Amino acid sequence: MLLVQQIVNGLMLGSVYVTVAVAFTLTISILNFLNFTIPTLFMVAGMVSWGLAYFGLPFGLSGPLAWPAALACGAVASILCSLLVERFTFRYMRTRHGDSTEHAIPLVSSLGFLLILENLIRIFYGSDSQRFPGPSSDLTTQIGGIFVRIPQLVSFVIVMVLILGLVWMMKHTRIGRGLRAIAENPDAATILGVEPNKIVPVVFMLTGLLCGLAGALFAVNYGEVSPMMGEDIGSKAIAGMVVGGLGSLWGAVAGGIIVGLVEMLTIHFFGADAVQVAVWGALLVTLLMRPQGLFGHNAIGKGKL
Amino acid sequence: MLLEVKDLEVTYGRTKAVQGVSFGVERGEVVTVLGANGAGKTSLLRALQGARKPQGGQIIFDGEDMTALSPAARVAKGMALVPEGRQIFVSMTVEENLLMGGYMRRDDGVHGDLAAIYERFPNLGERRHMKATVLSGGEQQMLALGRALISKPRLIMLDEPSLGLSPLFVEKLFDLIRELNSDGISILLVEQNTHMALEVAARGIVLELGREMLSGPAAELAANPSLAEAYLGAA
Amino acid sequence: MSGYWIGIITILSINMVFAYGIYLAVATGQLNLGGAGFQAIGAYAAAWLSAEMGMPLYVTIPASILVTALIGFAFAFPILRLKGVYLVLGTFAFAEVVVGIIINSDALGGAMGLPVPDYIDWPVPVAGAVIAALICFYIMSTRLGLVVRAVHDDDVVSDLMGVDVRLVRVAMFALGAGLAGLSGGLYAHAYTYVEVQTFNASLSIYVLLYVLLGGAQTPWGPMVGAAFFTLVPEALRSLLPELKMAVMSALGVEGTVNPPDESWRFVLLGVVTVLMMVFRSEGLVTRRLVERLSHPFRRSAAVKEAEA
Amino acid sequence: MSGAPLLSVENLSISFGGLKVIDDVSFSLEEGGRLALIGPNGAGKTTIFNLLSGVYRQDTGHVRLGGQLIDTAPSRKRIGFGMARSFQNIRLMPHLGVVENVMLGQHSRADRPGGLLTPLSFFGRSQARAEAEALLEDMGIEVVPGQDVSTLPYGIRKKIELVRALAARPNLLLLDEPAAGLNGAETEELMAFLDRISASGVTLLVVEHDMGLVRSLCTRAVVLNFGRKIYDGPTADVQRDPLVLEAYLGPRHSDKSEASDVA
Amino acid sequence: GDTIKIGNIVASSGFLKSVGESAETAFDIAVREINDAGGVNGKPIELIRYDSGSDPRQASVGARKLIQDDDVLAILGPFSSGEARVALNDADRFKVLMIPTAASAPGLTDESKYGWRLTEDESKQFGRLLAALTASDIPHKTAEIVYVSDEVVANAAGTELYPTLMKAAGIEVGEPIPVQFKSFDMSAQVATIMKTNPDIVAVAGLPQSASKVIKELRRQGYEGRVIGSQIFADPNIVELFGPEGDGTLVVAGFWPGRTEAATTFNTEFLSELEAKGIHKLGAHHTDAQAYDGVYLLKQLMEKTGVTGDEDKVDEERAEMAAAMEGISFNGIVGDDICFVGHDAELPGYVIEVTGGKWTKFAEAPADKCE
Ligand SMILES: Nc1ncnc2c1ncn2[C@@H]1O[C@H](COP(=O)(O)OP(=O)(O)OP(=O)(O)O)[C@@H](O)[C@H]1O
Ligand SMILES: Nc1ncnc2c1ncn2[C@@H]1O[C@H](COP(=O)(O)OP(=O)(O)OP(=O)(O)O)[C@@H](O)[C@H]1O
Ligand SMILES: [Mg+2]
Ligand SMILES: [Mg+2]
Repeated sequence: MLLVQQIVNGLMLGSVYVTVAVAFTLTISILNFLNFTIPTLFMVAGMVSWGLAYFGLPFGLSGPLAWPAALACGAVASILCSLLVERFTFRYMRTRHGDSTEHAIPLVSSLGFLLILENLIRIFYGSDSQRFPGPSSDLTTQIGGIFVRIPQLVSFVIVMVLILGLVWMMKHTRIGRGLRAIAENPDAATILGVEPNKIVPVVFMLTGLLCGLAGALFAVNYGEVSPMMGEDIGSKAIAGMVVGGLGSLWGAVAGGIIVGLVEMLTIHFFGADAVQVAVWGALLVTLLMRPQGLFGHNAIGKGKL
Repeated sequence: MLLEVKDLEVTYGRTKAVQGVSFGVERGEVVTVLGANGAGKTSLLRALQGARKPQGGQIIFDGEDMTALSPAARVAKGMALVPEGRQIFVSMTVEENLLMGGYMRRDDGVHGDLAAIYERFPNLGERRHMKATVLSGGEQQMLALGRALISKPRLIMLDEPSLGLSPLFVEKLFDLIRELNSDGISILLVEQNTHMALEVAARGIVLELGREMLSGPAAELAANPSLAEAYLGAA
Repeated sequence: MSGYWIGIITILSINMVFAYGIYLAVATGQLNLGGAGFQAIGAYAAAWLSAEMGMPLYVTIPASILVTALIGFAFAFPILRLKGVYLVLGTFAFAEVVVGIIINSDALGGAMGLPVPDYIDWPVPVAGAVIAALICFYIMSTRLGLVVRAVHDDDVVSDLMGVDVRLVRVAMFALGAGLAGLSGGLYAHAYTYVEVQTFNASLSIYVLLYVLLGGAQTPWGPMVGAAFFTLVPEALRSLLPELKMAVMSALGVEGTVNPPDESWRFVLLGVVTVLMMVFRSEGLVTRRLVERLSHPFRRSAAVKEAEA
Repeated sequence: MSGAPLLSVENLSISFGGLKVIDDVSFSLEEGGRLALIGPNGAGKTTIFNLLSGVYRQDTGHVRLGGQLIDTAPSRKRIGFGMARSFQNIRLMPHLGVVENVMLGQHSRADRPGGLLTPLSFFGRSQARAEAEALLEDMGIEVVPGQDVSTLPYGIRKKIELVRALAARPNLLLLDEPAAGLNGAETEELMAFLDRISASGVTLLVVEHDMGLVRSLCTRAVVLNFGRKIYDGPTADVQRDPLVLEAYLGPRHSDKSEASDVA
Repeated sequence: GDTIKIGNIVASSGFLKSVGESAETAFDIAVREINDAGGVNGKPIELIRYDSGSDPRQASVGARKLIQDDDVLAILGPFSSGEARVALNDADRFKVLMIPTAASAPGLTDESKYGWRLTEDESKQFGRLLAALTASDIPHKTAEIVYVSDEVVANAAGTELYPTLMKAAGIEVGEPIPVQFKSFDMSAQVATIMKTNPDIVAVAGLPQSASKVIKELRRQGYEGRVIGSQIFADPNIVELFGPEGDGTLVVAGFWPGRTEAATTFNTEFLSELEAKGIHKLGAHHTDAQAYDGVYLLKQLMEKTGVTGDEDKVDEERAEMAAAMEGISFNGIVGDDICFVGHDAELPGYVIEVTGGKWTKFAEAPADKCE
């Protein structure tokens, strides 16, 4: 019984990672861009929501609607920040020679943004954890003696719908193809009429939206936000993304859940101290056995000789 | 006049690749641009398509000043470029590459046009669902051509289109150029295969170190002895 | 000398050695995001030998290099099969596993950390930085350096040119790991205390940033990058209040101004970093820049000739 | 000729995903010879080069160089046997300078100027650099210090690739479309250059679509179609072969064949 | 000089920013009070501040700067144990008195000659809590321990102090259960606890970790008490834990109602923070200890008669450090405070969080030194 509960706990935790892992996968699979600001966007969404709910909302909103409205504002903040990141990072990235370290260039600026956003949040909201005033404890239900969190179920469904939409978009719309073209060869894409400045922000908006969604669900689920909330979730989501394989959104879903399960089962059998070694060790083993993750395909190459 | 270029200048840092070149392409005319390695032909075409911002001069297409417009606007107006070195998307399939050519098209005729391309280049048709990276050099060149054709251009700019094509396909290429031309499509052709280029073109321009050195009717240029010595070789 | 500058120079030197360690891997086109793991190994090797075995400095410091280089070598073989982002995250995972193991091992003090008996003052880290820089400059000026850069650009063609790509990558990775280990050894003795929390993921990220921001094309890059990230926040310590005064008076606010929040230093560091990358996405120091600075006359003459 | 050929290709085959790209191809090339490998687009010429240099591993068949079996040697070792190549899609190292790209070609040589750990540029110009610069000058390439190779005109880059292969001092040079991107006059210069190379004892195996170059440079041609050899013989007769005409050259060449033979 | 210079290493940026900043305010209040009352030995005190950014290496730089460049007589700070571990070595090397702010790692000053702490031992404080617990009618037969394993103080408390003391108090305890500092989901650990459903859950961790454990406990239907030592005894937990935190017992080293001075400090401290836009429900004991640290130095300076003159720095530093031996000190945290080893003996206040309030449940006087 306890083991069943732990597996359910793992699935629940995994579904938190999934949203962020999908956000990571989105930018890396479409744009070949490892966007390290994602955990920060997630944190911004959470902290801004808290700040608004705590210090007062705009438009004089209050009462029972206050916290959902605050969460919506948090998501908007995350989207805006994500667009700002696009404006100053991806736009200046040029995969000119397609060399092996070029995808790391925007990494630098995305870390610049991490510094900016993290410290701005500290300046305005401090560095402490904060209670999020949502109806947290009411949102748990018991199914056959097993505790299940409703927000996580809801979030999982939302993310699934979102992913279905994304997969369809990438396959069947010209935006999807245009984005892939930009990632591979911006120069040639431009010649064909693709306008990076118009369609790349779409990806960043989606990333911001996913992070906002994840941040909101985190706040409601755990009743707490903090300027550090992105750190653990960020690295675990990356682990999930890699286990799943970089090219595939479904891979990210599977990977996120696998990481959640590994984490919970490790805690159950060996204690929390072993989690770090177990999760990252599992990742290493996966990579060594399947260098492109479980469902991934290989990264963009230079073409044949 | 479909395309009119006035005093175009393209520089890279201190290198002046194109210096004050002016010419025009009439509707349904084939114009060829000749010149040695580094003469600035590629730079010229890239500036015309908007891939590189010119430092001076004017580009007028169909009576409209395009100098400040984006490449997308130019594609939408009917300009297409087959870039030097093919520049296909190796991570996409052949068909996806062709569809990229139709990126700016809003009509649903694209799939019909695909079939026409596959008919013309059977090598592509056979490999339509393969990743473009496995194509041979010549096949990639065909793909780049097909990609430009899919956009239904009114002016098509070809940067060394015969590069890597076998003699049979070079023939087919020039047939295609004639065919397009008879359909009223204007063509700006950069070619190292000077003989054939001058055969198909009505007029030609010769660039040297970014400047226009000679220009005139193709037949006249073909007969020009100094040109023959510099570009045609003895063959 | 000023105690403050001694302190800063110590930090800078250690960061520089660390950055060179990562640089050697990056120069072959392998992003190493496991820096913290290698530094931790070096630091703990030195700390443990010094604290538990009573080894003197001239044993612990070389040992920190050797142990880390060996582990780097053993790790490089399987991991360098990975490509691109998979490799980046593989090395990242390595660092997490290292930290996870250290925190669970009682012999290394676990979460408590290890105090280190022997203290070294600034000359040792500075010497370390100079040596690391010399090694890297020398390597990059030899045929090996040429090969390293070739492997970075195109491993398939390098292989066809007769370059043993795998060997070059493994060797540079291991040598780089050794330098990262050295930075750890220096850290352990300069701060006489190691705790595993220091070697966290953001450390790995930062040191990679030193290299990427400075530029991975030349050995000047890591030096400039490390200096940038170490010195800019320091410069802002005194500049920030002045900036705030200027902003306030520009806004027409009179009278005394509270000292600004120190976090603004890091906000500004972030802003400067982003702007740097906007203007120089290949890193602050590129090969062309170095060439232009070292042959100002030859180049301009050649350009004139070419233009004529 | 002293018996055994320099290069011999025996019953080589390879297929990708069920598609037979090279199908039982055999040919040989004697020391100092000049062989053209021609055929329509997608016939498998570049694939043969890739098999020779070890980028691909053949399904069946053997490759001998100077009598020695090389088809199981790793790709890295093959240039050391004296076989260097250029690439159809130019593959220069974008972050290396022009001279450095050429110096990379020296890497495989046992007698290369400068060992692995002797500095190439610490104290002025090294021997290795001087040698590379001389080679470039020979080819007529002017080097502007600090110029990015990727911004050079197509034709120049193609020539640098050739020089890089030469820097390995090969006895067998595999050239994949060396004249692509060169105009008539430039092609002639290239021919003269290759003539000299050949005269100095280097064996040439050339893939090229410029029939002018093929005819005047090479004495023999092997023609591939759909991965199979359809012709192996003197270049002079290639245009009379009906199979070749149909698959590769097209009707125009057959018309003009008599006239252009004079050239 | 015209002033007597004291160094102050603080964490005003980085992840300790919020806690570091409130300590800063406490230091400032004390210095202002002293200077308003005429300073020390006729001169005002000047606090020279250095931001460590929560980084141990910078704490060391700060120590060197303050000692070598600014000629301070003694140093208050750095803030955390990690920073103090490194900076204390510098203090010892340069023979300058250093009083870290909130570094409560066990044994931190054992090796140190010049480091002193105005901090009470965790095990002593937890023992006081257990005494109050066993004296009360709260059920406490069985207990489980949850501790943050990658945090120094919490790890020591959870693996050694808590089990030993609880067993000594006759409480049946299970194997301590680790959680990680950064994790946010405690459901697996709590599910294990719920299997035995103990009377008491003892938590060793900073407020943010304790909060997650408590919320998860309540979510899974736990109804017993949660207890903890000083580690998360922050008045703000009332808000952070929310209704789920009701009934939590902790020990604090400071009670604002203890004396009039304590109350005054608490009020002034809160209003000053409010002015800076920082919301706090009460002074943390480390804030009070920071405030007392300044007065402790004042007492030392008066006793040794230091002048703060540049050319006498070395002697005066030595005199001040020497004067710490056998000192007895009155402050807002307690009276007649003395030191065993280099750590102070302080009183403890067992706090219960009830009805959204921070209320005193029991108190214990400071132990006597020898
Ligand atoms: N991105 C660039 N940066 C700097 N210089 C450049 C760049 N692109 C081209 N150039 C320079 O501009 C000049 C013209 O080059 P361009 O490629 O236009 O010549 P081309 O006529 O197309 O030659 P080819 O026939 O060999 O393709 C050359 O000197 C070249 O080095
Ligand atoms: N890795 C591969 N996977 C699948 N098919 C391949 C692969 N490599 C080559 N091919 C196919 O094999 C055929 C021969 O290719 P190759 O590049 O050898 O042609 P080629 O004779 O060099 O032609 P060209 O003259 O156009 O360069 C092509 O049709 C190509 O699509
Ligand atoms: Mg060109
Ligand atoms: Mg080919």
